[in-house]
Amino acid sequence: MEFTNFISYFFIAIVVVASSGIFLTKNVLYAALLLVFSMLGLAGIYVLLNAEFVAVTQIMIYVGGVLVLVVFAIMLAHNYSGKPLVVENNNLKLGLFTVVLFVGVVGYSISGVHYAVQKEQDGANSVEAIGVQLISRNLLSFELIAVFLLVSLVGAIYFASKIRKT
Amino acid sequence: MEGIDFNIALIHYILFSGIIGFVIMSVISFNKRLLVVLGTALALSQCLAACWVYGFIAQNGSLSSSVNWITFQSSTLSLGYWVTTEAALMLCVVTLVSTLVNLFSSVYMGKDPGIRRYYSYLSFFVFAMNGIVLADNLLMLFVFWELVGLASYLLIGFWFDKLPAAKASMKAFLMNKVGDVGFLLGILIVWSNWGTLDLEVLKSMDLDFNNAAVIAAGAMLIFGTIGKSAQMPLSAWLPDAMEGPTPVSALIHAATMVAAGIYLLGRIYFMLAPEVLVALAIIGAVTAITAALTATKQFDIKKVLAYSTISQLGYMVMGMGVGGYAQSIFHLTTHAFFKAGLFLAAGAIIHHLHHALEQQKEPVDPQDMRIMGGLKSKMPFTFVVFLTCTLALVGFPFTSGFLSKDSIIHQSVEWANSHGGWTFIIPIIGFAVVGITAFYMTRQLLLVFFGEPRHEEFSSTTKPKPSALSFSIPLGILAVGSLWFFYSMNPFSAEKSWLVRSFSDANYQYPPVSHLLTSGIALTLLAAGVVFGYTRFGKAEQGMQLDEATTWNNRLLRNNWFQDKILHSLVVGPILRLAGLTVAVEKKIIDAIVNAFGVMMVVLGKVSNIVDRLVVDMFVSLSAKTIGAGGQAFRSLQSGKVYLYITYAFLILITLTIILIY
Amino acid sequence: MNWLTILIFLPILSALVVGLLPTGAYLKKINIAVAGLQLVVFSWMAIGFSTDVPTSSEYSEASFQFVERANWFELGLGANNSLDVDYFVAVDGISFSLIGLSIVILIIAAVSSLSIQKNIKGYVVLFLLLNGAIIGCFAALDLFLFYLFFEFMLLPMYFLIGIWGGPRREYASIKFFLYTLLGSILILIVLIALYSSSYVPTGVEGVYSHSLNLIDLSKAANYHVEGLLHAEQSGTLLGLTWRHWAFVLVFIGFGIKLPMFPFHTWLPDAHVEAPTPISVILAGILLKVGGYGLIRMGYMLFPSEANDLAWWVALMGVISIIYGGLNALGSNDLKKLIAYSSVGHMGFVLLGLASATSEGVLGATYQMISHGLISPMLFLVSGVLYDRTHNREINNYSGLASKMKLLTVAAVVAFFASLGLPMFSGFVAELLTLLGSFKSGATNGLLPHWMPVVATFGIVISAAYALWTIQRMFFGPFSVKEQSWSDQLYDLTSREKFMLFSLAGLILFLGVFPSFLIDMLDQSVAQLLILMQN
Amino acid sequence: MMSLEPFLYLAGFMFAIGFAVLVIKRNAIFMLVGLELMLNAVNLNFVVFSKMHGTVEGQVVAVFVIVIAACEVAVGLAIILNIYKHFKNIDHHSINELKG
Amino acid sequence: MELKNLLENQIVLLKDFLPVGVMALGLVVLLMSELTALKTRYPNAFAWIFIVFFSVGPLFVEPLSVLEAKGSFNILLSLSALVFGLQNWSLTDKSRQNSEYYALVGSIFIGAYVLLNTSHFLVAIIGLELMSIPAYLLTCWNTKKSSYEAGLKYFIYGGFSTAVLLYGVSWWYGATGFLELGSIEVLVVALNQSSTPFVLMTAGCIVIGLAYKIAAFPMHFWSPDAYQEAPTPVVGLFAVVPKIAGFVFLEKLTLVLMGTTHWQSVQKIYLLLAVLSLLLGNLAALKQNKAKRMMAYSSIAHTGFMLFPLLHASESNLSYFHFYLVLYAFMNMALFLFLDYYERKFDVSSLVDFKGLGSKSVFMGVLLLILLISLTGLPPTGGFIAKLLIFTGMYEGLVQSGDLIFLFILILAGINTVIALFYYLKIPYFMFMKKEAVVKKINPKSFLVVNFLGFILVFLITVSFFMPTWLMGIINNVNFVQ
Repeated sequence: MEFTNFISYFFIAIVVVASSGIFLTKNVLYAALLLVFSMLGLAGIYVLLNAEFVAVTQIMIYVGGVLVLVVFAIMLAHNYSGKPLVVENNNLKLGLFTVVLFVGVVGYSISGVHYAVQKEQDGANSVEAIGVQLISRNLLSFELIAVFLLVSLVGAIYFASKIRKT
Repeated sequence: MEGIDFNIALIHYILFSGIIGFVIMSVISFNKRLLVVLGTALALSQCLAACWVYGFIAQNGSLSSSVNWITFQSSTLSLGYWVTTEAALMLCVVTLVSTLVNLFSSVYMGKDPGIRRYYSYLSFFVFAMNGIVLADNLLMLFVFWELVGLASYLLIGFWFDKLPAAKASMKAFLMNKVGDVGFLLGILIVWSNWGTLDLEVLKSMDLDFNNAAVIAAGAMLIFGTIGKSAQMPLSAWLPDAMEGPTPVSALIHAATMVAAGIYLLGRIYFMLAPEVLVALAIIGAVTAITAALTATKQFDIKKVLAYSTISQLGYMVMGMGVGGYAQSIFHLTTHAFFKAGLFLAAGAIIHHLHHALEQQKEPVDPQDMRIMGGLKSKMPFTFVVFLTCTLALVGFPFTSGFLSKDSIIHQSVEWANSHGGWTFIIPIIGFAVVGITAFYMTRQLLLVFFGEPRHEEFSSTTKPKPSALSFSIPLGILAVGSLWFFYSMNPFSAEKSWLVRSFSDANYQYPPVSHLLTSGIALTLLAAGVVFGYTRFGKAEQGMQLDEATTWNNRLLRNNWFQDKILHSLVVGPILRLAGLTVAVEKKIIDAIVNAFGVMMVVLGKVSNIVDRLVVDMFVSLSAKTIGAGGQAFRSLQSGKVYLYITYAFLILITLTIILIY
Repeated sequence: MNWLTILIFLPILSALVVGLLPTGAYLKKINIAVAGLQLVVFSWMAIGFSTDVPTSSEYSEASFQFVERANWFELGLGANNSLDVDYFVAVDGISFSLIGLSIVILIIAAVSSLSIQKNIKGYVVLFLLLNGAIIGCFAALDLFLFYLFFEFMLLPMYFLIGIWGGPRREYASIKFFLYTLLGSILILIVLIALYSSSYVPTGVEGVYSHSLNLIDLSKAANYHVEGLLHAEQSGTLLGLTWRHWAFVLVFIGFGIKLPMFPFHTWLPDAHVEAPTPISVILAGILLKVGGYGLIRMGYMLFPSEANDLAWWVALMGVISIIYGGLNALGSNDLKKLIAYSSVGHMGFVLLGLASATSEGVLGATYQMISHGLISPMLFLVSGVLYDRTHNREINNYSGLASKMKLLTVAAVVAFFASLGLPMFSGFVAELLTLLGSFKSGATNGLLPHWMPVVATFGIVISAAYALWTIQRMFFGPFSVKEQSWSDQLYDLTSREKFMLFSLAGLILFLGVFPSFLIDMLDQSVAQLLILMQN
Repeated sequence: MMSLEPFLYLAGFMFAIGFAVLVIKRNAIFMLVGLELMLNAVNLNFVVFSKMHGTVEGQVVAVFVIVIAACEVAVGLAIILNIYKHFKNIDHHSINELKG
Repeated sequence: MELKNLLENQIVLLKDFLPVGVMALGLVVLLMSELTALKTRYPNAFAWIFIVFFSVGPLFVEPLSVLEAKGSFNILLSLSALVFGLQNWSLTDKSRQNSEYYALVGSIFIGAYVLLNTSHFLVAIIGLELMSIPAYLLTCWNTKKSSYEAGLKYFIYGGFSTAVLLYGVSWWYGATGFLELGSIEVLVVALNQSSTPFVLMTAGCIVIGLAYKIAAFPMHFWSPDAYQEAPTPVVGLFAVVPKIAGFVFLEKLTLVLMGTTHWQSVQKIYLLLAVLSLLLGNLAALKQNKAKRMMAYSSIAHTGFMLFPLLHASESNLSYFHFYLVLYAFMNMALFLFLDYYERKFDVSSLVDFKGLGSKSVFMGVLLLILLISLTGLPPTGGFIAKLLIFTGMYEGLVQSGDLIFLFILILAGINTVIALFYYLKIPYFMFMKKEAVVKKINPKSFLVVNFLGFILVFLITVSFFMPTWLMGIINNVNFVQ
């Protein structure tokens, strides 16, 4: 079991480094790229927790779709403004204070949580289980997410058309 | 018996004819002649009815009847009559004097445009006065007490377009009101302790005098007298009341209204505890002496008579105080006649001077004695009347005044003997007042009637047209009324007077001390007063300079012991300042405190600003984001920066969870 | 058809009808006609009204007349309890005479509003709504209905002052609305406490319901044991039991309406800015609603608590008398002076109520009616002057008597009635109140003796400012601030004469023959006192 | 079974960092990045708990959250680019015309 | 094969979400109609489609039995959809003539319907998102600089609170293992085992997420800007639809939390939210001079008012809460209907523009006055009954729990009513008491539909004063928690 512990700590390290990197960097592009690394780290963790399907969706949708979109937007935005990519911090002290406070509260309360039953994984392939779940128990949310996708895309496209007419 | 119902009907007539007269005369506008005839006839009929009632009462004792005014569960407040001999006597006096005044003012007020209003007010006054006389309970007494106050307010302020008259009427009513409030408190005490205000019932209860409530009630009730009969603390209004027409002064401020105070004492005499009587004696004496002294320095003919009235009223109150119940009432009756006579005579003089001064360019006050003089030859009849009434006032033998005044002095000497010690001051003051009265009356006689006429206008005119009949009849009757025989056969002994004997408590008997001693002292003092007066005012001009000299006592007495100034600085001034203060308080403080919303919002605005600045600036040196003025309240939170919103929200919620955890 | 319901809904329906009619001066005539019709109905009811209703140990439907009770709605609140509110309208001596007073004042105000020119239709509609709300308020015996009419009066009043008022009308009207609303919020809280802890047995065995009916609430048996307002409820807050707190809230709530000392600051502003007919109604009727409400909700539902706190109620009354008097003495605006005199006079109502003696309470109710006649007359006098010269400063006029004879007569009558001269109704009221409050010191020991004594000083102060005003304005030589006024100061028109002298006649009648009104009040006051004494 | 505690702490940490980025950085796109971080932290939580409870429901939720996040980003960018067109810069901190 | 029967019982479960299907169909039809030239021939085509699919359709499809069971709020949603459709009936503004506008609004209704009727967290979150995303877009609909700014703020705020909500739900799932709110006993047992701070944190996060939707105090910052910038009919939706859905779900959450032992401290969170939003709402509204912004703050105040019954969620308190919610919905629908009418007819945006309008449109002026009186809570209107019931609920809380907090709330609510009167009266004050010399352009078009609709709504509100039983009857027989 030694190996899995090592791997898990490895991935945790990647994610921690990447996300703190995002916080520290001033450049938007670096932030986007660091986000990619943290996403990949997370995908690895998912695999460890044998949630393969989630890992795959994570990589495909998040890394593939969303971040590409973000990078594309950064490029588009900055060439319009001509301003440098660098961005200063603002509201640092108050923000930090709130974050530290939040971490304190969460840390304190996590220790008090009592988990429900701690059952052994039944080994079934998670992809097939998710598939069955999607159709049977969460059929409603499955349909709704479809409507949600439709609406947000319609809206996004409508407003995207507005950008062009400058 | 047939007699009683008839008499009660008569009493109804006497009382209500006044108010009916008031209504008729003020609503229907008669021409002058008809108005005068109607007014006088009405008064005369009342007088005859009163005498008839007196005759009836004299034979078979008191008469009473009452009707329920307000009835509620447990008790009732009623109005009714309790006609005793004093009541009947007073009734006759009031109605007689009002008839004479009505007659007199037909000419005196002849040319005045508001004569209709004048006659209706007179009739209303008689109605109110009769109400007081007939009242059988304290409530009715109080009701008519205030109505008389209203009547005097209207009559003093008759010439309302003259500012001093308006001010005088207000002053009169207010000072009466202060007295009435004391009276009302007395009624409250009586009602709360004995549950009834009916005098006959109260009398039958024979309340014992060492019960605190009785003393308190007595003390409060005499306040009414002090207010109405212008006793010492509240006597400032009577001299100013002279602003009203002279017949009014004659009727109201000499004979009837001011006497109501004494009559009230008579009515509630059975309730007055010894301590209260002593107080009365002192107040009476003090008033008598101060008013008499003031009278010596007055120049206005009516003011002299006004102060003499106050002094005589003080005398009567002193009489009551020393136990001379019957003597005071007797003096009240006689005083009504000769004082009314004096006032009407003064009225005739003023009327005459008024005619003469008509053509004068610059306004001269017809009432000022300094311009008079030598009228003896001009107005002989008025002089005779004036002289007889003065003699009566001074207490010269063979006059009614002698009988009534001396009886009071006897009583006070008698009282002082029985009480001893310091109480001897009262008779001494009594005697002193006799002397001073003699002095100022002779001063007035000399200034007005003797010596050469000082004003060139009079000397030149021919003999004045003979005084109208309507002047001479009243003056004549009043003059005769002030002689002795009308009251008792023997000019020297008062107790044989039919009037004194007819009083309800017949056990009055003449004081044992030698009657002649006190009369002797009184007469000598009288003579001294006359001689002193003659020496001082033999030659009028020299006397007048003496009086006008600005020595301290002249100023003191001319301003009636500075009562007006004291009254203003001690009472009127502070109340007005207090009123000004409350208005200021109202504007600034009360409005601000109670107007909570403005304050709350401003406070909340401030609080939230402080919190806002504290929380934000502590950690972040924000750019010069100015926070709006007080009313900005939470708007400053709404600073438009999204990140601020989120941090605020999150911060507040986290701090809350921490608080809740502990 | 119950006469009371007609009296209430006649104006409201006619308001709706007028709302549809085209605007025009004739609407003001309709306004007077409606009020006249109400007077006819009222006098018809007065004939039928019996003044000797037997008093029983507890209030019951028998102690009221012209009773009309119809079920309005049962609001199911969760499973077991329901709030059942019914349209319960009835009248006893006090409320019947107050309705009579309001109808008279409404007629006078309708006649005096003939001088209104600005958008007449809105004015008449609001006037009629106010009319209906007032009558409803006095007739309602169900707290919900009472509260509905009590609040429904505010809106028309707000607009009537706000649109047709004087220069600072907006401020005055919003201040009036906010003060009275704060008062009514306090009353609402008590109303809720009452019906939540009421536990009235309905016909069906074992089924209880919450009710807001005044008669049920006045009986101690009808309260739920755990409810806060149960007689034996022991829980206290800051030393006072919950029932005492309820009385305090009701007292403050209605104290704001009957302007009591600390909460009276809205009255002078509202009066100074309101147009004459509206300030006649405000002074004549709306102040009485405060007093009436205090009697109904305060003294009828919490009699023993009222006695415990009688000392404070009387204290507030006495302070109002003195404070009102002094302020009147100090103010130089005629309407402000009359407003403060109202604060003073209404202080007597509190003093009388607190004394819990038959004379005292009778004096209080009598004072409400007599003040309801006197102060409108005073306002009409000031209105007559204001209509001519648009100026109310006392010092700007002097010697008006020589120019305006009849106005002077009316003013003298009004001012002397207000200072309590015997022939007028003010005297009877103040006499009874003082007799009662002094006697209460001796009999039930509620009020100390010094309070009526201080109240009598109040009378002297009121005499002072009344006479001083007459002397400054009416007597003395004629001189007016601006010369242009002297020709405008013509004497009373026939309309003004009708208004002033009908009021004067009523004041005189109630002053000389009080028994006519006292017999009517006597029984209901006795019934109230039975509750307060045991 | 390896203990799942560290993952939960990691999720907490990521959430905090996401919040920090959201609040502190002056750029709208940084805000989006912060949001993504926070949502990923939530996903991690869900996956960890679904493993703990042995059911698959947590993972289903995680998938849905990813989809929602994707749509949000799409809509967010649409708005941001429009903002950008009007304000000529992307720094959302200085956009505060709407006051009060 | 078990897949097939799995599918069958799921279909049964889905049956009560059939209306969502109808609405989804509506969306598709709307988007398709964009292609056809329908728009040119009849201008109101989209409004017609919208009404058919979003207000009449769902009701029609819903089986009657289910409707009684939990119908009142669904009916309310359909009613507000109807009002929205009619409000945009004779619309001249070009930008609102396209189908995207109606599609986005339609999806808000879908989201609201889902959130209203579900007690499963995941479905709730998706419903919440379905409501929020279109809301961000609709706020920017006027494509003005300020509306984009408002949209961005709304978006960032919404994203943040969704993330927090999800975080809370994840911990809730962690602790209890269930995402269903249905089985209260199991959840309560699970929650009782965890420590109070944990439950506080979890419940706190979830409540923040929902508080954002109902615009309670800490999470209200977006609403004034969004209300000011979004097109007025949409603002009418913002004030009604998400609030109803958010509150109903919050109520289901409260029913669970009330059972736990930690309820005493969780109640404090509700208390803070309620008191601060009531106080802030009223005080900030005093200083506003834009009509819609003032109404945003007033709706925050009403949110605070509606949170009070949840503090002591006894059975009667909940029926008061529903009564107030339904009445609040009617009042706000009517309010924004009137604001829209005045905006389109007299181009009114700030309070001062109301000057002198009282004489211009007396009918609508009087109706608006009655409505504002009802919002303040004065007797002759339904608002009074609602306020009275909330006060009764507080009083019962005081009696039953003996906790003096309720007395404090009673007094605070009383004072706030008076403050509310102050700013609600500003509009009639300007309308009736001030005279306007010159009125800006008056849109000659007759607004018959809008007037009639306004009259119906105000009539409904006043009738509910005189006959509150009909409204309470419908509410009472609806039991929410399946």
